[in-house]
Amino acid sequence: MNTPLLAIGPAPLTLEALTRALTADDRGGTDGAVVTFLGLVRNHNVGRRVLYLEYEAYEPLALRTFACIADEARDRWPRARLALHHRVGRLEIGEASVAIASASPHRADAYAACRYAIERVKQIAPIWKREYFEGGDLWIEGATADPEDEGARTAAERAACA
Amino acid sequence: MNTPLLAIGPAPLTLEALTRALTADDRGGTDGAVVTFLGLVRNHNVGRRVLYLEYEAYEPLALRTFACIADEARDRWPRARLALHHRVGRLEIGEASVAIASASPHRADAYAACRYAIERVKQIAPIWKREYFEGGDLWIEGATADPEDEGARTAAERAACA
Amino acid sequence: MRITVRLFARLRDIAGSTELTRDVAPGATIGSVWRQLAGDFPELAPYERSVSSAVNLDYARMDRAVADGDEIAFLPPVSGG
Amino acid sequence: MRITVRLFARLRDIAGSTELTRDVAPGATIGSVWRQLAGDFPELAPYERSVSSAVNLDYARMDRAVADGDEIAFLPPVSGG
Repeated sequence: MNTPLLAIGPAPLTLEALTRALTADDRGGTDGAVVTFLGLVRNHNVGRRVLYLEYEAYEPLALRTFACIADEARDRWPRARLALHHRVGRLEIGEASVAIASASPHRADAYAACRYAIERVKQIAPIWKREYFEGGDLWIEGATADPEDEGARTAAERAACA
Repeated sequence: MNTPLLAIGPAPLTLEALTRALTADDRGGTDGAVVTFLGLVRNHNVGRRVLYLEYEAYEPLALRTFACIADEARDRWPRARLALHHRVGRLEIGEASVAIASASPHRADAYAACRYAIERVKQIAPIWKREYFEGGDLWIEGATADPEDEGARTAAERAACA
Repeated sequence: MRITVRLFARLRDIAGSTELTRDVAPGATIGSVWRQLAGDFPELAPYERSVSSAVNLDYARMDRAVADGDEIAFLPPVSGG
Repeated sequence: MRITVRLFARLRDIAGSTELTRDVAPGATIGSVWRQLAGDFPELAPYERSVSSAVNLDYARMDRAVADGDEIAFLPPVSGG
């Protein structure tokens, strides 16, 4: 089965599929480091007992946004490669909502690109979560999505320790 | 099968086993982030064409050193938990020599603890690689192992962006 | 000109539908489409300063002119990851 | 007193064995064991400044006294990961 590097959809996420997609690219054996990130659904959020989440996305724009994030990361860390999968639909506590993998000859770039990617997903990917908690539900609203906001991009680079 | 959090031995490493060992601990659903690191055997090293590596370890001291690294990380990032597996024996190009996973309620701690751990492994774990390259072989010798060297420990924290 | 408007998350809940069709005058911008929409659904008004927009799968600014057949999306602050 | 000395990686290659048994006098330290060993295997001498040592599975300094039955390990600079 051929796993795409960038994906969004309802299927459960696995690190194995993601890293396989990424390292299949590296027939030459130049990668020395693979860093992955999994975002999991937590059972608490700002004092609320969370029951489950529902993720919704503008899927075709989300995919384009992932490609834009991968391009940004390649500009900044040219030898690092990224894979990025996001899930939509109902997710239970402990399930993964997002999986990111980054491979590079050296670990510093792999860590940085992987961290940068999750920061950018949270800033600009057209994805929303609705939290169902004990006593109600609400849409979580974080950042105003603006890919051209240099301040946000720089903050993502800072988080990546770059 | 019960996977230990800390291990060293000849068996191939898989992220899935490592993260399962780690997240099995989290019955409460408090983890929001899992970060993993895989170190892979590269086909080149400082201009030499590498054929394969042989890893050797003082295994019981290596396991104690992993426990010490996990303690250090817990002191610094109390909510992050670590799993750390290192392989020994002959490793081919592209195979994983070390696998680390860190889980935490928030991603900053998970990234930092995971990065800190690999820096510390390279500084103080009693493990050696012998490189077999085109034209010969040699033992790679890096850092003098000294767990009490505060300068090295601080450098590892800096690399972890802490 | 006829355009399609797509709404997501809470904006969709407020408007009660994921997709609307709107007739707009020549010279219309994303901003004028938004204000027309906020006139129809006053609960949208508080999103004036935080909403993002996209045209035909590209993020776009509010002063961008719209063309016949465009798909305009209004996106509340995002919370992926 | 009788101790066991364990050697790894290139140190083992130089000495030609992973484990040696040594009789040492009372008052011996890890450092004196090392110097005795470097006398037997002169190629070890360049490691004087870079070698680490452990006693009974704990890292230890060169001035640490050794006791009967100790397992002393000499570790060249490490390269795990």
